[in-house]
Amino acid sequence: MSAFLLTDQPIDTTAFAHALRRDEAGGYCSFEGWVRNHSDGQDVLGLDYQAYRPLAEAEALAVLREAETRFEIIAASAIHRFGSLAIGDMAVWIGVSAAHRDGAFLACRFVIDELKRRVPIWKRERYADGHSEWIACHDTEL
Amino acid sequence: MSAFLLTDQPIDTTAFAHALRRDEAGGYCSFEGWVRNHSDGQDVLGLDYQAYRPLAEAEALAVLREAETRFEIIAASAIHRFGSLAIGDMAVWIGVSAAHRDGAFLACRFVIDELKRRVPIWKRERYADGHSEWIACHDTEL
Amino acid sequence: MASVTLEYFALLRDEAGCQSETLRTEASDLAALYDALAHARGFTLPRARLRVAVNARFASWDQPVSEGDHIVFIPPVSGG
Amino acid sequence: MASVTLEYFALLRDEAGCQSETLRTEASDLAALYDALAHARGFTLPRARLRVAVNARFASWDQPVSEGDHIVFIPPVSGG
Repeated sequence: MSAFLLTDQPIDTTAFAHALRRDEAGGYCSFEGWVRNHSDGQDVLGLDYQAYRPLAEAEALAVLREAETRFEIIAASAIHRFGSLAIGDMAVWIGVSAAHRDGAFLACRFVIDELKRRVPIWKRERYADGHSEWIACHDTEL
Repeated sequence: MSAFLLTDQPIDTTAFAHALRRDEAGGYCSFEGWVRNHSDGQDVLGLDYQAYRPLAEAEALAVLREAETRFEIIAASAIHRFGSLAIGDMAVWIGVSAAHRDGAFLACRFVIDELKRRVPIWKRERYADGHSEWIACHDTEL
Repeated sequence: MASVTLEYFALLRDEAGCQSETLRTEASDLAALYDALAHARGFTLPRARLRVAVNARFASWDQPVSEGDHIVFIPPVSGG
Repeated sequence: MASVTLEYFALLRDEAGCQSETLRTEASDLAALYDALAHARGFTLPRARLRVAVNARFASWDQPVSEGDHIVFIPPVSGG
């Protein structure tokens, strides 16, 4: 049972992480993407995210369901924020529960990689020198 | 700056996770080991952990420092619980922050693998049929 | 002639100068529609770097343009 | 003759029937000490599956036993 949330509010993982708990789960792997203060040698002040909501939600859920099919996991969920974020803000969260840790790690990595590759969400970096730029996936690495 | 805590209290990751935050960190990977209700086809009621504290603390810190040397990360920390645990309880937590997600995932996986391999902590499984057994690392997989 | 709604994101939104627009087009397929709009609006992204979605589903560039379509050209994504 | 303290964990604690004990030994090294104790206490783990620590540091089996040593035989670990 996967769940995905796209929100313009600060990410609160409590409810989503709690929903991944099962008595048969022995391992839980999570990933958080934070806004960092540098990118490719430039000082960054913050990020702006835009999302094409209906397709982003559908595609993110497809990624989570693929993870549940490909790996030995119990459940995988994700939250992505949009709007204007400051340094240190959480931009994305992924959580995966599994009987064993192998599946949890592999699926968590798969979900963040596929989210970044396929889900229609865009990031603009605001730089200290005043200019800003939309980032293309192949130009960046989180 | 790595930190390790060995505790007989329920694991609270708040302070340790907070200490991994840095403005230059763009990714955070964490792993939690939970007590699950089954092992090798047997119903499990709970786990008892013993630890040889001074050596466990030294060896866990050595593992964390190795992770910081081997991988491109900012910091790695861990907490391990001992004593008597029930189904769903968190037995171990690992958190790693990094500029990029590659380092965070690799280091987090390295730390849990090495903890399980090297750190003098032992787990006894209590089974539904009334018997219990100390687990040897090569007999089990979390 | 079909009446369609375009919604723009990221660089395309900046270059279009609007979030969305409704227009009538004679373009035979989505590729032709993008090429015409790229010329008219000055979009700098080559079509080869984009994907396209119609009514919230990914579509292929040779799909015909239909009356009432909601069309989004998808620049290279960069979530996470 | 050296006086040493043994501390036991996991299966060895169960088999020893105590958490720790202080005893005098004539064993020349840690290997000989374990072998003597395994015989006396009925430890079932073969030495090849154990490690040994002296004064909270891993040691080698051929290390001599010294007066006042705090010795822990380390069964296969299973944390996590």
